[in-house]
Amino acid sequence: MSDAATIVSLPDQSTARIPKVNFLSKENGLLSWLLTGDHKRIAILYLISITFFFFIGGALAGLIRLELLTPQSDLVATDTYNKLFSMHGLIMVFFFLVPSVPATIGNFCIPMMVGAKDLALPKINLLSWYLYVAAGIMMIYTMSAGGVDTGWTFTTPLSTHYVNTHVITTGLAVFIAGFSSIFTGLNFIVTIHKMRAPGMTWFRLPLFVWSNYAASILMVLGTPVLAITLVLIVLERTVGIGVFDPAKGGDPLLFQHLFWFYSHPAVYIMILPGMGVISEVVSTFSRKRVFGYTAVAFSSVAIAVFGFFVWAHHMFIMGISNYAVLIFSLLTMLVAVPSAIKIFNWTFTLYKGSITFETPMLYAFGFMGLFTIGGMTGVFLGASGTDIHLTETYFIVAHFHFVMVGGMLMAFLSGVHFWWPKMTGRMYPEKISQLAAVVTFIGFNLTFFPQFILGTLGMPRRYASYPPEFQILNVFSTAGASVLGVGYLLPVLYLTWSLKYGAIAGNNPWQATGLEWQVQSPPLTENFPEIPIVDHEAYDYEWLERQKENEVASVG
Amino acid sequence: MSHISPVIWQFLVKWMTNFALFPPEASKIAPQMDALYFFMVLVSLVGLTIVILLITSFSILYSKKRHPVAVQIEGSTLLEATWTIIPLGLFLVMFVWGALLYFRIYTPPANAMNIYVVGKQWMWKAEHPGGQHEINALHVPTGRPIQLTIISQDVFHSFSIPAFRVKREAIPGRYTSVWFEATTPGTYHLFCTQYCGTDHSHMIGEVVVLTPEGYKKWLEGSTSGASLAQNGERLFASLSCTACHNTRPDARGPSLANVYGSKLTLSNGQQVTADDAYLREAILNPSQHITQGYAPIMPTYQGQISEEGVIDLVEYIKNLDSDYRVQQTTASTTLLPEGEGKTTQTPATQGAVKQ
Amino acid sequence: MGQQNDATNFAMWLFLLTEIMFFGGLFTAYLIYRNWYYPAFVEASHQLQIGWGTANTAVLITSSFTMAMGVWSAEMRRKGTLVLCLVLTFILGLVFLGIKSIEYSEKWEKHHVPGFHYSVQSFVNPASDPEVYKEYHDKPLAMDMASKTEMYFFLYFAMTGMHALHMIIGISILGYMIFRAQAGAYTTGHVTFVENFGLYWHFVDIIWIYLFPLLYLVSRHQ
Amino acid sequence: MSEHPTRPHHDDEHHIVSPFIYLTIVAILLVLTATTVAASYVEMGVFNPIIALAIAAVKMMLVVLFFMHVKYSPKLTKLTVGAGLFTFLVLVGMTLADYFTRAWGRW
Repeated sequence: MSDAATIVSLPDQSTARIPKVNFLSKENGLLSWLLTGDHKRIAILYLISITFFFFIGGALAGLIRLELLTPQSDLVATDTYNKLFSMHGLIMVFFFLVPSVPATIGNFCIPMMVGAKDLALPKINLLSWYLYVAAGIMMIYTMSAGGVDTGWTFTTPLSTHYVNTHVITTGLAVFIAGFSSIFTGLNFIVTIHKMRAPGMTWFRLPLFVWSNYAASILMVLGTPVLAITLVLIVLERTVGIGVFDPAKGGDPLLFQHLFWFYSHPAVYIMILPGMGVISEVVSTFSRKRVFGYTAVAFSSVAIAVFGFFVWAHHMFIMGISNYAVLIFSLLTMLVAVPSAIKIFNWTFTLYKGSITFETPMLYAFGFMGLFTIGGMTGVFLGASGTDIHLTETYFIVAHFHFVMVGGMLMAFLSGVHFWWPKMTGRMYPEKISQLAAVVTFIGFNLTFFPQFILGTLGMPRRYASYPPEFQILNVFSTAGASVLGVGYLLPVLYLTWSLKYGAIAGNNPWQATGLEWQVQSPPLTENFPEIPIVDHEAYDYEWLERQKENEVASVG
Repeated sequence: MSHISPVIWQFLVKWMTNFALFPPEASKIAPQMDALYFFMVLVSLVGLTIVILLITSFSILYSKKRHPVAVQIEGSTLLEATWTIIPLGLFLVMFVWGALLYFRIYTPPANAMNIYVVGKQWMWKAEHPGGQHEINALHVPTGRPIQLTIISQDVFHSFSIPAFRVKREAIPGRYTSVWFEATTPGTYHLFCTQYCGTDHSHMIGEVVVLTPEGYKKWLEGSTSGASLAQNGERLFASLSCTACHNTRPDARGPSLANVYGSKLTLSNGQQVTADDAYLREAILNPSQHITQGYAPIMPTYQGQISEEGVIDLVEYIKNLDSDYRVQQTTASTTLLPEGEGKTTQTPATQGAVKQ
Repeated sequence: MGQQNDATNFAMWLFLLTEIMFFGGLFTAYLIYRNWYYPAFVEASHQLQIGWGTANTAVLITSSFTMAMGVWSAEMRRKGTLVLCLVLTFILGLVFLGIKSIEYSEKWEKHHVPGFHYSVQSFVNPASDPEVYKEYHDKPLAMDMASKTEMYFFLYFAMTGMHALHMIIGISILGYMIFRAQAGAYTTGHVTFVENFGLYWHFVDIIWIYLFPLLYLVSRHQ
Repeated sequence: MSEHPTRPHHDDEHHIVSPFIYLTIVAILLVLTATTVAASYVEMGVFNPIIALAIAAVKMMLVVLFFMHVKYSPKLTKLTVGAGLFTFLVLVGMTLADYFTRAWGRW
């Protein structure tokens, strides 16, 4: 990839300066960060905290893979292994994936994208971060006090009556983290409804805003159901309330219903913002409006709405009624369609574009390939017949890692690389970051593809030891995990390096069209010197060209 | 293992000899499941290939070098419709196909032989009708539909036999069932696939598929002396069930002869079929299962009988095909016929008997 | 300013949506078990005194009215009326909690608090509970059904407890508001806070409007 | 405020509900409370819970429309309330659908 085939337009480095006044330099000192109402600073706080939890979760994953190198449980005892995967799941789901894109990139970009000076409720935004931190501290306390081994699904009656680990503190930690995500979602919805700049109509919004809007609806309506479920679990453990206890006439399947009513939409909370990132990135680097803007926008909303109707597909083999199986299986098939629509629309955005292959784009390509596999294997599990054989095996592990890691994490990294120049005002080294993207992709496939075969062969999930004939594929998987680990460490290193030594990025290094790219990098605390008046559609590259010409003309 | 090369060599040999993409097909349903599975794999591969081909060719054709100025295209309703309708159609095919398979797997045929499975932390206990007990193992004959009636004593477990492509959750307090017909003799894996606590990964066992002769031999070799129904009979007597469930005209409870499989009318007007799950519930939560015309006087046996005991009772009641047997119950020692091919379709005359 | 008011008002509504879903889980559980264990629910509900329940409903509805009047006075910039309305709402809220605590302590005395020495005596042998018995003449429940009354009380305490918790939070905020209102904070055109609190208060009222028939009026004619 | 009753470009404009309406509503609510208590003493079979819930729904609508001003609020607020009720019904309805159809057994 020679320089000719790239659109990065950095200012002349000898004269370029980071703007003196920006949101980072406005005030100094720890307190100015801890008491800030600025959505950009809160986004940075979130970015640091979720990266911290990502690496804790990642370290746990590393231990899991090491343990599975051999068929016996020899590295750790089985109960330690159970804690490892439980904590891995809890941390990755509630402390990384759910807040990942919305709370960092969404927090940073959404107000700028809609042309506002901040989110509608800055204090609530800060509160949301504090709730997250409080929940995180409880989680760390739980870990250091001995951990929890219920699995992230808290299956009753195991979690209520049969384990004696720290279920209560974990439950409360997740409860609090849930409210953190409710407040983020609530803030986004209000901002998108009420804070759009003049001229910014709904169909001029970037698709990133649409998908975050859809995810926010799920957060606001889904998370409280998880909250009450966790409250009931905590009450069952403390005062012996028996709503889920079969010995007292309760029904443990009711727990499954309530838990999955949140936790299935939760996967859309996790993936939808990622899809938004991909829309932005694919459009920018093919210099073309997203193919079928309205279709992509409405497919996000469709996923959010249908997302509420499919939860019981997690319970097909648990003895729910046949009729429910039919309905939920059918609706699951329907919810798969909008995802397919999105994939094809992104692909056709490339058609007749002018494509370059910067790091965010490479991650986006990775997303499109891996998410296609992840989505299709979801259909295997949504069809009630094949679900019987494949559920609760490594097939399902591979499936959701393809969607969550191959999809969401790729999108998150794509987004971080895409908006990094805007957040910090500096570029990272291009070649090494491209290498990191490729390493991640290879490592990912090596880690998780063998797990599809393992699952089809019948290897159950959450096993500390397994029959020896599964070893070879597990060895591949563990080998892949180490490659993947390198792929994730690299960005931390060069992104940190770039904070001081990176090239000055200028306002709009990618020549992107979003409003956030039309202001200085890093932006002012109030984002825009004056509220912009929007007179063009989203992804209008011709408008951008005209803007540049005007600038040249006025400067000349 | 100080040398690395023999390890790798061993691995390669192992891999080459054991490599498989799917488990052995050892039941009648397995090839049907695999047909759908491979159809889905095919569709996925085609879809993935299309996406990858499109991305690659567009990336080459429209890279900035070759195609410096992008052509702005709004979209295309025709294309949108294409990639909405084609996936939708394929998904609907998979839905219908999958649902058919689902109902086949979870609808046991009437002539299936019933084996009870009780899951507990962390072992599987299987009980054959003849009273043979096994732990973490299941012996079954080929060529005969076998229904598993599964329950858990404590937490959720899941009974999974990958080679048969069947799996069913074991739930505390409720019977679930699944059936299969084994086709190929051999030894296969039996897993608990629902996470159930510390030794979840040790809750595994073997499914041994035998020829019908081999199974007969195995049954004879591992008999514990009394069939489930006989154990149930003993329990029935010792819990004084006969005090009410007898055939005397002034009996306080309905006669249980031929009750299994019949349609009952309950005191609240509800119509139910007396299946295994119903019988279990009626023993443990009797007041919700009072046959019409009887007073709700039966005490609950919740906490007094183990799950195995309930199974014995259920099996006993299932095999009660005449009032005569009930009258003999207290003194009976004779073996009941093995539960095969029983016909209990005749509706019982319960309820109407007593006014 | 208008935009900001509008935004916080919308945010309040969204927050109430999460509250609806929060109670949604409990209502789902209630409906399922009521269907499964109807006889137990009927007899257990006879343990609740309909007088207290009705009185509490009236108290809460009236407090909703005084709250609505409070919002009105804030809008009309009548400080005196606003403080009066808020104080009335505050008192009515306390009356509600007072009645609730009388009811709770009754349950405690009769060993009807699940998880704490729960006793099924009143349901296995209704005559042992003469006060309730003379009114409803409940038939004795079989042991297995009688034990399910505990499920009713689980839900009763979970639902009314969660509701009472919301009341306590509301009353604390009301206390703060009374002071601020006396200082004249809400009668200068800044009515958003009062208005949003009003929404919260009415929402808590609505929850009770459903809890009352579901818990107290399962069946009073049997 | 009250000087400009409606201004179309600003849908946030407060419609101040008169105390008389509040008084009427609270009276209706109290009457409905009495009605629902009385209705529970009458044997109506399956209609008992239906009537109780219907009365509760009416009371809720009155509170939402008048006390919470939804009747005078912009479309967005109405939509929000609708979305909440809808999702609530999805949760309750679809969960109960499973429970009720379980009793129908196999086909």
